[in-house]
Amino acid sequence: MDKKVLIIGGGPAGIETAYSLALQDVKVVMIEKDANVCGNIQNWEKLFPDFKDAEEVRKILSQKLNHPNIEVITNTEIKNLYPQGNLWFAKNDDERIFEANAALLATGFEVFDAKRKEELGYGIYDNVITSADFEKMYKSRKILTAEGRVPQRIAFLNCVGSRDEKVGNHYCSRVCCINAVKQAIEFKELVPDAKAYCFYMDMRMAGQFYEELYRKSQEKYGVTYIRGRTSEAAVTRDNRIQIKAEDTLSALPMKMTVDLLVLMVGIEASAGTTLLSEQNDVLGLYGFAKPLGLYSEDNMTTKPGLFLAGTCKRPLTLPETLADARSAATDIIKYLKTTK
Amino acid sequence: MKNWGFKISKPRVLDFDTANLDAYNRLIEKVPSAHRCLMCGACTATCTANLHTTFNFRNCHLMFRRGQFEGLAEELDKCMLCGKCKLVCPRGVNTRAIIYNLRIVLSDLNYKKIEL
Amino acid sequence: MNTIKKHFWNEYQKEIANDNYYYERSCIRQSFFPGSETAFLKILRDELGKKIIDDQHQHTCTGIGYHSDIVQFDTTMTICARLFSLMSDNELKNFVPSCVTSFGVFTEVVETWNQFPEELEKTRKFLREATGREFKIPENIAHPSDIIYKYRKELKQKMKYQLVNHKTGKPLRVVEHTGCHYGKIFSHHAVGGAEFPQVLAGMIEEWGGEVIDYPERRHCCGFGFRQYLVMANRGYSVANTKKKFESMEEYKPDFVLTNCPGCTMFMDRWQYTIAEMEGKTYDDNGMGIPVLTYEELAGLLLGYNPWDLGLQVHQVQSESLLDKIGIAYDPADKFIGKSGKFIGIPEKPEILKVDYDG
Amino acid sequence: MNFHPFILPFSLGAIVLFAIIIYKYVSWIKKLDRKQKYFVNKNMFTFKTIQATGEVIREALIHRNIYKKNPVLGYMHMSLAFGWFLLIVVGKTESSFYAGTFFEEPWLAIFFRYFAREPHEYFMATQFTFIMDFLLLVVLSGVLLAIIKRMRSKFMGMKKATKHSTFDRIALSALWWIFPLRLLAESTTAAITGNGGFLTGSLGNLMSGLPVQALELPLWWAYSTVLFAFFVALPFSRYMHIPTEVILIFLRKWGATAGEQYSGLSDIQINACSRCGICIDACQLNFAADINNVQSVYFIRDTRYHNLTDDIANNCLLCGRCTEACPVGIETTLIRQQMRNKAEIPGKHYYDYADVPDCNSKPEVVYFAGCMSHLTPSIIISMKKIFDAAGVKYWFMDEEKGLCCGRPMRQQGFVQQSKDLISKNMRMIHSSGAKVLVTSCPICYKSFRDEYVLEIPVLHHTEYIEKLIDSGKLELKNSGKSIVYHDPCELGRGCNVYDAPRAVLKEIGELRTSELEKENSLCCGGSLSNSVIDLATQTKIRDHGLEVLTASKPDILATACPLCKKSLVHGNKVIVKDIAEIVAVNIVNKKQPKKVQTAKNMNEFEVSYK
Repeated sequence: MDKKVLIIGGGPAGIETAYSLALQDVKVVMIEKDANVCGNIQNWEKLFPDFKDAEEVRKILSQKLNHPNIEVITNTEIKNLYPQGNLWFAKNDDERIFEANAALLATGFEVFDAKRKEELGYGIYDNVITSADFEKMYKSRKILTAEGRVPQRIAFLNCVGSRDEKVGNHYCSRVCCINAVKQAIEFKELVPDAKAYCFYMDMRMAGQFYEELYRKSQEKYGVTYIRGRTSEAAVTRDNRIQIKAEDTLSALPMKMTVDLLVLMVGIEASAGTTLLSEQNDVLGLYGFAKPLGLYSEDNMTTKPGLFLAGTCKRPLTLPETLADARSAATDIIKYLKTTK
Repeated sequence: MKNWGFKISKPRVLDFDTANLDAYNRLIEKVPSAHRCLMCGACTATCTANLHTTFNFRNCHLMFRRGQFEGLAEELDKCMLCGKCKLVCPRGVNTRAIIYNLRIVLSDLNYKKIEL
Repeated sequence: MNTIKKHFWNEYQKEIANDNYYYERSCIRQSFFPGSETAFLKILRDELGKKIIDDQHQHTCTGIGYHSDIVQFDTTMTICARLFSLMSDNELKNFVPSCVTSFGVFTEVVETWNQFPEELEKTRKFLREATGREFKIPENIAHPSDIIYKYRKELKQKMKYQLVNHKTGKPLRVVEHTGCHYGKIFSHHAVGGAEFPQVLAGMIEEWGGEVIDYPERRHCCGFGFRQYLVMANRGYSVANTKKKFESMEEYKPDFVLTNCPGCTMFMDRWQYTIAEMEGKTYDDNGMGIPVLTYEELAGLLLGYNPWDLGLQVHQVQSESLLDKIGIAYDPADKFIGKSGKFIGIPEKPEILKVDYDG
Repeated sequence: MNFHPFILPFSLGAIVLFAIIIYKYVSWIKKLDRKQKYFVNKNMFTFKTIQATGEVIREALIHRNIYKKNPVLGYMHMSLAFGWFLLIVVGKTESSFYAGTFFEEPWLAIFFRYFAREPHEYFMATQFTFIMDFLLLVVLSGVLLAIIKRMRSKFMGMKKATKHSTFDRIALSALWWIFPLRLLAESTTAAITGNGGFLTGSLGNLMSGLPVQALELPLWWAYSTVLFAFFVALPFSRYMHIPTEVILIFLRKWGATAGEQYSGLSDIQINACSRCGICIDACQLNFAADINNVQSVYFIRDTRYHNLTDDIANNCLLCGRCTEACPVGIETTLIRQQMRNKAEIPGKHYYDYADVPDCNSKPEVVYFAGCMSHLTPSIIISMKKIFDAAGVKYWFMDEEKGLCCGRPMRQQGFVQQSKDLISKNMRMIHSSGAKVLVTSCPICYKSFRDEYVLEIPVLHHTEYIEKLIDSGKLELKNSGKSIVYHDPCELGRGCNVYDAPRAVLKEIGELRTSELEKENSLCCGGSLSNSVIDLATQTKIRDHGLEVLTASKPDILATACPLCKKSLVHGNKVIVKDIAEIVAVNIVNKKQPKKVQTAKNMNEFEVSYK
């Protein structure tokens, strides 16, 4: 097919769509703002719920980009995306213009900036980290406090930046609960004698094997789950973190001093997602892009030729993102075939 | 009155058929956001009064919602209305207004005698 | 009762011996409801023409002590064994314990021996060492209510009255309460099992009444052994009775029918306690709901004199019920004993209303 | 005797009016609380009374304050009030000259032209006629403006005009008719008798074609009747503010202020409200959240007519913008606090559970972070850094076991609870023996200043930091960042601290101004005092405020209140920092060893506060 598609964002969604399109003889230009492709999973070491090496997934995804129909342009951040006639144009800061028959937003998500929840002390206390920081630490298989000690007690706080009207995010980020279970297990494998606690509002274990992993974390690893939202963290004399929550099931306020506090940061729309959606009138709630419909039109937008894939629409897990990307490819091909 | 040496034990069951569940509607009229509470306990966790005594706002709210008023007014007296709880609520519930209005509704319900 | 329930309880049937019973009396019934056991013997012998031995050598089964954690099970088994040996002395095989607690204890003991033969041997040894006696395990253990249930149709033929309001012609509304130890320990030893005990319901329905199915029907009467016996727990005991009565109140039962000494006792007497403590009764007239044993009921319908059946020693007076059924009685005879002497009038309660002036 | 029955309605109305006013004056003064009475007695026979008289002339007659805020509105008020006042004074003088005695019939001045039918030869008759006509013209111009204002309030530069009650309508309609009727009545008489001036005489000439003989009496009757209607409606309408404002000005000059309980002064203040509606325009609930039935004017009206609802009493941010804007100077927020929640139990100790620690060390400074600051730990950490850098020995009073300052309870109307907390906190503060109390929370600060009886001065941390800079204990570097400062309500309007935070910010960055500053600054929306509005409304108020504050696109939005910080941060629009935080990262390390403060230094410190 003599058609070209512009894919903005070189994360899993972008790569998977690009490859699916390339297989159908569509020319693809994939533009990534960073130096490397693969997006957020670059920061992840292992994936839930099967502890697969993220590296493996990255390798598979990167290889897909070797397809001759795919052109990858990195270090280029698109600031302007607009249609003209039947064509789509994208511009970066240097006024470099890309042109194609259709465009796909695969601009993905950013993790919530935990500094906005000041009461939890991220960026203020040394021993408060985010789930993303944990993942980086885990690459070296060393989870240590700022002082270099092995934590004897660690707490994971769920719903940081998700389900929180105060920061304007009413939605559930879907991935943090199971991620906390995964990280708690990883930690317990490294430090079997330590205590791991997980504070939750609801444990949402809706994916396949999630419930099993949750159960395993309790049964095999002795992770303790406490139903209560932590609302305050303070530092102690020895630089540990004292957190306050209510153990709602015993209806008692509680406090706990931990060596390391991990904030399970939620998913937020990336700046690029919000910017480009707004330019094209497809901005939905919370800065995410808005698909045409929830069912068969989930990859389309009100703009003909503009498609969406992955977490630029809403929080999704990695398998969901990849499936969504392939479904976007189908819609794009259908569009390319019916338009001149 | 005879001294029986014992009293009929109060049932500990939450009886939704006989409990006064309507009083909660009066609170909702004043503070519609109370509906949104998901009982996460963040309010109780941050409570200033909890530095000195056990005061569980979430549980007070829940007990009121369930029509269990006994001892509630005395419990609510522990609150200093400082409003920290309102700031940490993830559901944007006006916790402070709940306490303030609970005091009024409870005193209307005669669970608290006003001595003057 | 709907068909599903009916189908369900029919799975729970038990074998009830036809004749030649050994009667084991209850410890407490003879003082609390003295007419009941006599009436039972009379019904069996006179109305049904059965043989039943009322042995003067018998004794407790230890039930109250056992369920209050005072008597050990080994002791209980040995004492029950002695009762069985008494039965054997009379060359009988069908054991009939008057009390539901005893029924539970005997069933449990026999079941234990079936499951653990070494326990049986141990018990034989204990009994032998203590008394030099030997015993046989009864072939059939049936509660007297089982026997009345079995012959409910035959008795109906002889009855003068029916469980019908003789003025309106409508069936009387009856709460039945089977003792917990009748069916809840071994449901296959109960007619209708634990969930749908049919033993009393069957009598009521056969004799013209209507059984009330209310939410707390299966709830304990409140006795609970140590719950009542230890005063610190007594509030809990009465609270359970209160719960039951609160639940049945709106059905406006005409009376309560029971088969267990404790249940009869507590459902009757706690009504007085609740009335005196809280000023509350569960009928419309402030007199309480009469509580009858199945023997008393059978006797009444057969036309026995209510005062011979001992209804005057109940806390809740039953004249209103007698009037409903249309049973003739002489109020003047109420407190005249069997010997013809005046037996005295009980003290009048402050709140619960009664027919007499004490 | 100059008499005609048409003077009767006027005379009756005047008698009723004066009787009611005197009755009200007496009952209000009786109801003043002890403190207010003390000030009245103390200052009644001082120079302050003369000052107050001057103010009465400036405010009640000339309406200088309204004039300053809105010249057209000011002129309208002045022409009506001062014009009418002069009409009475000059008219009385004229009628006295005419009658030849000061004790002529009291109504003569009012209906003078009717009775003085022939062009009499009294002292300066022509001049008087001219002046009276001129004054009438001035008043009529005011009436015209008032009518235009009612029809089109935007014309007067006001976005919202107050909605009126029945008495208001009667009084208002009467007021509109008084002077046109007087003009017509005098003109008809002038047409008949020729006693008119340049206005009435000219109009009389124009009317010569009409049956003036038949019109004359009905017009005088109508004039008298509308006067009656106005006088009788006045005490029950918003025009009661005219006689009440006078007494309020005197009381205020004598030093009386609204206390914690509703008193005679509160009565006077709510009666002094003219319902001009300026407070509606000042209210953020109105212009940022479109709630326009709860503002002070409605609150005061409902309080006055005893139909105040909880929803109105509680639906207020207590930001104080309306108090600042009120031309009459009514203490709107304080009265609102007085009217909130009456269900309290005097004499009960609510917080007996509180096990407050005494101070064991001997600090120079007591630091009270405040409840909210515990949710902004960065402020606390910054303050600790600042204390350490300045070498100040401090005691962090509410680090472990703090109590609320008591102000939130007070704002909600629970005075007794508030007092209980105050006494406990005071004990703690005094146990330290420190020389100064520093707090990070403006709400606490306001409480410490106004409701506590402290033996030591209290400073907000911005003021304290300024002192540290001035005394050379703290050296800061300029970060070069552009900063806009948001005035917290309680610190700015509440405590008049506007300059210290700005002085500090000038040291560490480029301070930019925003459209609404200082007295006019906006509430961040995070106010605790409003227990009615929900988060969505607060968000609207916050977002509107952020819009104004970040118009100049500063690097940092600075504030000095944990609550404001929390509220503004959640807007996620700009970097929001407390001043303490910005200061803490810009401290120049002097590398001097921490030295213990000498007594001499402390004394200097003390002097500079007092």
